[in-house]
Amino acid sequence: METMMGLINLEHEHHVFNELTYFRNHASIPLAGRYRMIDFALSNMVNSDIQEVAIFTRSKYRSLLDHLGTGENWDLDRRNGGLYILPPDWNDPTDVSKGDLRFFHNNRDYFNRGKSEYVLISGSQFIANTHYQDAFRSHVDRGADVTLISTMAEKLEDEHTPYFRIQADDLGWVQNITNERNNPMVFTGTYIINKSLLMELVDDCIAYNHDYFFVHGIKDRLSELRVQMYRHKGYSAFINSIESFYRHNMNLLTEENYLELFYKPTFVRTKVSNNPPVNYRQPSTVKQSILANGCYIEGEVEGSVLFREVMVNEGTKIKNSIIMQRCKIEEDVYLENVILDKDVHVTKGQRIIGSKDKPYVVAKRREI
Amino acid sequence: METMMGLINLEHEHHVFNELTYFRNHASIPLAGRYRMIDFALSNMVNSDIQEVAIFTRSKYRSLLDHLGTGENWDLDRRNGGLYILPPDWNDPTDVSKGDLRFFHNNRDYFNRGKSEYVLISGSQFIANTHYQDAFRSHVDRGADVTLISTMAEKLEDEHTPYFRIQADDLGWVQNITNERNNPMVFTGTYIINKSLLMELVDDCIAYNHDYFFVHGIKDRLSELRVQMYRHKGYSAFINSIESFYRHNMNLLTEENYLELFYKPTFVRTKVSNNPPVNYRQPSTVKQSILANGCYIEGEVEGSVLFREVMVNEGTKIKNSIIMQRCKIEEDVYLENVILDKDVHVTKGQRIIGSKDKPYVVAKRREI
Amino acid sequence: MKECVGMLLAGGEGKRLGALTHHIAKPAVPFGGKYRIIDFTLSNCSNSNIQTLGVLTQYSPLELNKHIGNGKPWDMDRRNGGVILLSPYTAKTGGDWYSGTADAIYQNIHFINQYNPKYVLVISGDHIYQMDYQKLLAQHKETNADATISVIEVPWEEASRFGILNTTDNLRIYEFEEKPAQPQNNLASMGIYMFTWETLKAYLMKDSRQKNSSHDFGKDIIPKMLQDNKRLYAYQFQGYWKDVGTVQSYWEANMDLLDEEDWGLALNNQNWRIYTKDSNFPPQFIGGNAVVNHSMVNSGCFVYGKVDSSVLFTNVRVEEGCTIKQSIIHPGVNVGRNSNLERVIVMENTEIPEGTNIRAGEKEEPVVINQDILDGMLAMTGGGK
Amino acid sequence: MKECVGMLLAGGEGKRLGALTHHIAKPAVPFGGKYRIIDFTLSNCSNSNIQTLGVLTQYSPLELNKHIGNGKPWDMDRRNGGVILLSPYTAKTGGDWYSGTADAIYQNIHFINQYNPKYVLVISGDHIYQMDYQKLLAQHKETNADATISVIEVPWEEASRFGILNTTDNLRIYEFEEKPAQPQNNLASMGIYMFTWETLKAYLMKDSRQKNSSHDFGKDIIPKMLQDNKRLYAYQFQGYWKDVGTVQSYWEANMDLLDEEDWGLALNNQNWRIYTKDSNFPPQFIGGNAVVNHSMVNSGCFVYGKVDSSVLFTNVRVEEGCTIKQSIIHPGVNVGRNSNLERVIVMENTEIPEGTNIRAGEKEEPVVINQDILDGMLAMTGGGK
Repeated sequence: METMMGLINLEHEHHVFNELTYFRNHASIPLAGRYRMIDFALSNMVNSDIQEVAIFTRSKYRSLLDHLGTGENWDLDRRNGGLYILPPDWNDPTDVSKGDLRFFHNNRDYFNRGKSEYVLISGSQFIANTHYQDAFRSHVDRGADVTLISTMAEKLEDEHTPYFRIQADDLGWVQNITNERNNPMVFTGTYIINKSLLMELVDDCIAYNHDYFFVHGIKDRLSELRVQMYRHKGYSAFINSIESFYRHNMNLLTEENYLELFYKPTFVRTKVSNNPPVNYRQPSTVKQSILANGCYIEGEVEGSVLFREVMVNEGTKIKNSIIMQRCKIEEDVYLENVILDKDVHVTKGQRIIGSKDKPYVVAKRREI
Repeated sequence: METMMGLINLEHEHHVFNELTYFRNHASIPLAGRYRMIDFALSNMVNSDIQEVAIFTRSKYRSLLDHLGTGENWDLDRRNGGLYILPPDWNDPTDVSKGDLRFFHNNRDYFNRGKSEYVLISGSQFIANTHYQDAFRSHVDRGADVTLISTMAEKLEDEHTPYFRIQADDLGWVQNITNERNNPMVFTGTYIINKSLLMELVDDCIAYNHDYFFVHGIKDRLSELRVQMYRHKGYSAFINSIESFYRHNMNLLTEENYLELFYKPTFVRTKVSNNPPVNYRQPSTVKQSILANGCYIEGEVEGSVLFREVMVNEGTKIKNSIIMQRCKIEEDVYLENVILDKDVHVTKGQRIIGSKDKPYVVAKRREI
Repeated sequence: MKECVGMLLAGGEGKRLGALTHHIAKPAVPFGGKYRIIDFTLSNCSNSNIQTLGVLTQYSPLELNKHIGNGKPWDMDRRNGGVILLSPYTAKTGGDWYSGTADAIYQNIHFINQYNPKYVLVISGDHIYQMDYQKLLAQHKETNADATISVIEVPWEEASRFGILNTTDNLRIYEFEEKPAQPQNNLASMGIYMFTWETLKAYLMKDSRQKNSSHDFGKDIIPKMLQDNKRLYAYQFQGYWKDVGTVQSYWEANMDLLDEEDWGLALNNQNWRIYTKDSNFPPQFIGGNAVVNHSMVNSGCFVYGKVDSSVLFTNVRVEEGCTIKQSIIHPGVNVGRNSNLERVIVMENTEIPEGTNIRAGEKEEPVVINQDILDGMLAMTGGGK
Repeated sequence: MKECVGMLLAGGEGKRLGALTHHIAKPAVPFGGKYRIIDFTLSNCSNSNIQTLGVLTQYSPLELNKHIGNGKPWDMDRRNGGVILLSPYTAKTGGDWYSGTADAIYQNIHFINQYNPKYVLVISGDHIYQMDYQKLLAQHKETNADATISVIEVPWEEASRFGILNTTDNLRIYEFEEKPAQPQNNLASMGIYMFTWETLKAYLMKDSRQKNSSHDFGKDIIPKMLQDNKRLYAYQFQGYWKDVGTVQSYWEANMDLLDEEDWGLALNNQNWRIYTKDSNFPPQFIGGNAVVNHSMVNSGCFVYGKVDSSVLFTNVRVEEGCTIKQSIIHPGVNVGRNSNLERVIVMENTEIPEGTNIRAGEKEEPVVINQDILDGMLAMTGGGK
């Protein structure tokens, strides 16, 4: 039986999250009430029957470790296989590799030990609920060296700018990988590659002193490789800035999008909490919002995303905002177009209004 | 119910392991056929009913991560509590702490989150099979601020040199902590401290720009603190050099010592393997040795420690040596006073004899 | 060795809960928007650091076994001990159900013995309360008791509905009266027993040989111990405790949660979490015209209508124009447009068609419906539309 | 949905194993120095990526349930599926044992249905072999079969002791003969069946209504399928396979391990590990005068005597002056000084006093002893000393 092993490579992902990444890397940013960015890549791998996943992460990975724990929530707490978080801890004095190639070089064991002959590699910024079984079958059937997962952007936004675009022929063979801004066929950063080829290309990149595996190992050698494209269909998003983060959270306040992202084909897995159901107190009014368990609502909430254990006191109104875990909003507060990171405490009577295009962001644990 | 939380602090431990620590830190050094140094500190904590353990580790911790996995072998794969491996991943721009205080400072969450009011702190070099319940009871009953675990060295060896010595009065109150070489009352590096005091002393050390918690926070402030001594009785060893490593492995070839270290009061926990029983082939002769599962023995073995999956071919003799996991010794080899690290391959006909005081060491994965 | 082993009697059939327990045991009945009744006792054990717990099931154990599984949600999947499911053993001659609460423990003596405990805690899985069993154990040790029974003060006028313990001033029990007509005391037994194992074992073995015994703790073991002048003490519990044995009390206990602070029961107490098997549903989605007041709503819900003083479990859908009042809606229920429910308990996965009206009067017992009952009602009234 | 669900029949009583199965089910009997018999089948499932496995126990299930636990050692503790223990359900009217292999599956139809599988693998827990069930499944799909039965070539002279499958050249089965006097073929059924679930379900339901059926796969289901001209195929297995049904064959299979390469069974195959619950004993200790030849010795042993062509399980102690030959020593046995054992199977925790001599002749069946048997023998002969 042919199988894949997984790799989530957080190196080389472009992002500008400011306040949200002071103390965590972008893969750990909370999303949609109870998830973290990485949950999507990880769940999609597990849903593709992948039983071992490695994560290359350079820094600020403490909250990632905390979130992923033993891997049990993704059924990756295995005796054989499972979850390998691989921060930089390198002690080979002969090592000359650079960029993400240092990760590949110093983690050869992971690839060699795994029984799978194929590797699914992804980043953390492509947000979708899917599996890659069909792409994998196509990869094997067509005898490709590499299969790139793409998606067709309905409307090109700023958030698409950093990603490569793909030109493929009618049979799906990739002709060109470019930065052409107007090509809506966007590379999701997810691809399938034969393991032996991967190891070979890694050696090659290191020998030529390269520092970015995908660019130098695959893009620059496109003519020598059999590269297929496989198109992802269905709801998806790229989140790589505060603006795209805010917009996509707001997009989920439509039931159609919400169902697409969270109910098809299966649930996105995340760390479970033990919070009680949302507690709506006498005078509360909540409209067009998503609320995670453990919230305690006395005031008004509209067009907003509330994470676990948010407390909204009487007389307070929250509009078009994202309020993360354990924020406490006291009485008679008005918040509009605001993002509060975890554990923010908003004192009585505050009034904060951000702009729709540039929401007002408050970093973790602040009191305002 | 009063409980302790655990901390294994690998910073500031003196050690000279040369070849054995090229690719791993000293806590991961294999010992006694199937264990690692850290198993003893960790098992002793679990046997003391400690349900959460943090490990401060600066570098070369990859094999430690691998060994500890989800913590399940120590029953530390918990939803609440469990095992926290805390490598340096520090992102506080205002941080001015140094030495092991950086670990304490950056991991305040671990201490604050835990429900226990007491912390058991240890290193990894004191090797014993014990529990600290009695010491804990004494700590609480006597109202001590700190209780230091000591052991009386029967014969002072080189390995005792780096450790502090303790002078206590008849009631166990510590009068002095010194470096006096001839005092056989050796501090094991293990101590119990009240959590709130710990956090206070940490702040103090940082304020005064100190870099070694035990020395500056406890030793230098002995006169201000109520410090008790509790004496560990029974078999124990300090392992902090190739020489002490070799000698203590050899000491275990006496059934009395072996039973003391591994059968009392309970088993030392370690990562389980799935190796079959040792396979003794027709002409094998094994005497006065310890062998772990998965070994395949055709030749002679005497006075040696064989780790898992060692293969000893026909015509070969191994004497007074330590052979680590998956070493393959071909035909007609003679080894005496040798330490082979993991995955060493000794080719046919080799003859290697080290000195009893300075065994010949071969680093991981070499072929000789 | 374990100091204290817990034995949780989860065999309750719960006949007085009617349709709610037709297919599942009482401890498995959903409760509080997210939980099952037994989660309260299991979480008490976990929070009290009772690390070894035998759960005795018999009536419809499948759902319960699946729910408890290896005990992971309660952090009780231990290498040694943890939670262990004990079904009645099917012997060669065909199996038999436990004939009483004491018999259930008696038949599992070998299970308890293997941990060689000093104390055994016997509890049942069908009460709602939050209690630290370590405090009970501490008193048990302090008084050097043979058995300690947890009690709660009940209003004098209700005392005759309970098993009442008559005690001396220092709480030593001298008499146990089951539903006394003229109660001398208002300390009711909560069905929570701490025993010294050596003593209990002897009494269980003796009792098992008594042909005319009903093998019940309250009716046989405790009276016999009192008769022998053993050291029995009452432990006074302060807090919320409710036996959800009838539809009315089940409904009330759920409603009590909506004002939990008033009752001393706290689902959001970080230091005494109630754990359950997590369904992993996404956060709840509240639509643009929804009005949710004085209610608990769990993850996976989509609410477009009006919800007032109600408890909505996982994955409930309330369409536009609906009014749900003082009702309890179990997981997976869809409530079609313009329906009105008042004082209704809707069982799992029921599909309520558009325009359905069901209500129980203020003085009546709340109505329990499931798909079969609903279909029957609709057939009689000519359907929901 | 799961593509293939496994059902492991672990109810075997193993009567012909004598004392070895007095207190435990056959699949739980220790085997190979470290394992229990069922570990081979469980490991096959784990290695074959059969992620959902129902284990049907009945006879003395306690030891087996404890051994399997939540399935962690086999990496089968999954959130959805994994290994699930299925004991006969004790109904209100009193439970009953499964009346045959097919009945056991029939009574668990609801269990299988909840995974909605396309295929069901039926295996039993009392054979020693290493097999990739995915290959069996691949052939089953390729031939579009209703059932595929795994077979092994046996020597012609032994064929009449087995269930023999007569097939056409392309391995389609046209006849099944139980222990034929005049075998037409030497392909013996290994008791390993891959079924298309839809088909099997229909046959199980039909069979359950047959009053005169013995509800057995070999005797009822397979013959009926053949009679209906269903697509039944044989899958030819190459490798070691042994039914350890008698003391002699149990002993032989253990001895076979000592020359495992010759038999195609490989305990040290990194790609096909046999997993078991780990005892966590320290490494074995071999004393200064010990001689260990041609043997397997497990962790926790202390050996001071002579061990030849034997299998020593965990925590066995062999004192000075002993000779253990062609014997199998189960966990926790102490062999006192100057004892001699030859062709002996010593059961768990037996204390053998100094100077004990026990041997079975080369042509005799190996002797099985446990503490009771030994005490009896010693009483007769006047003790070991």
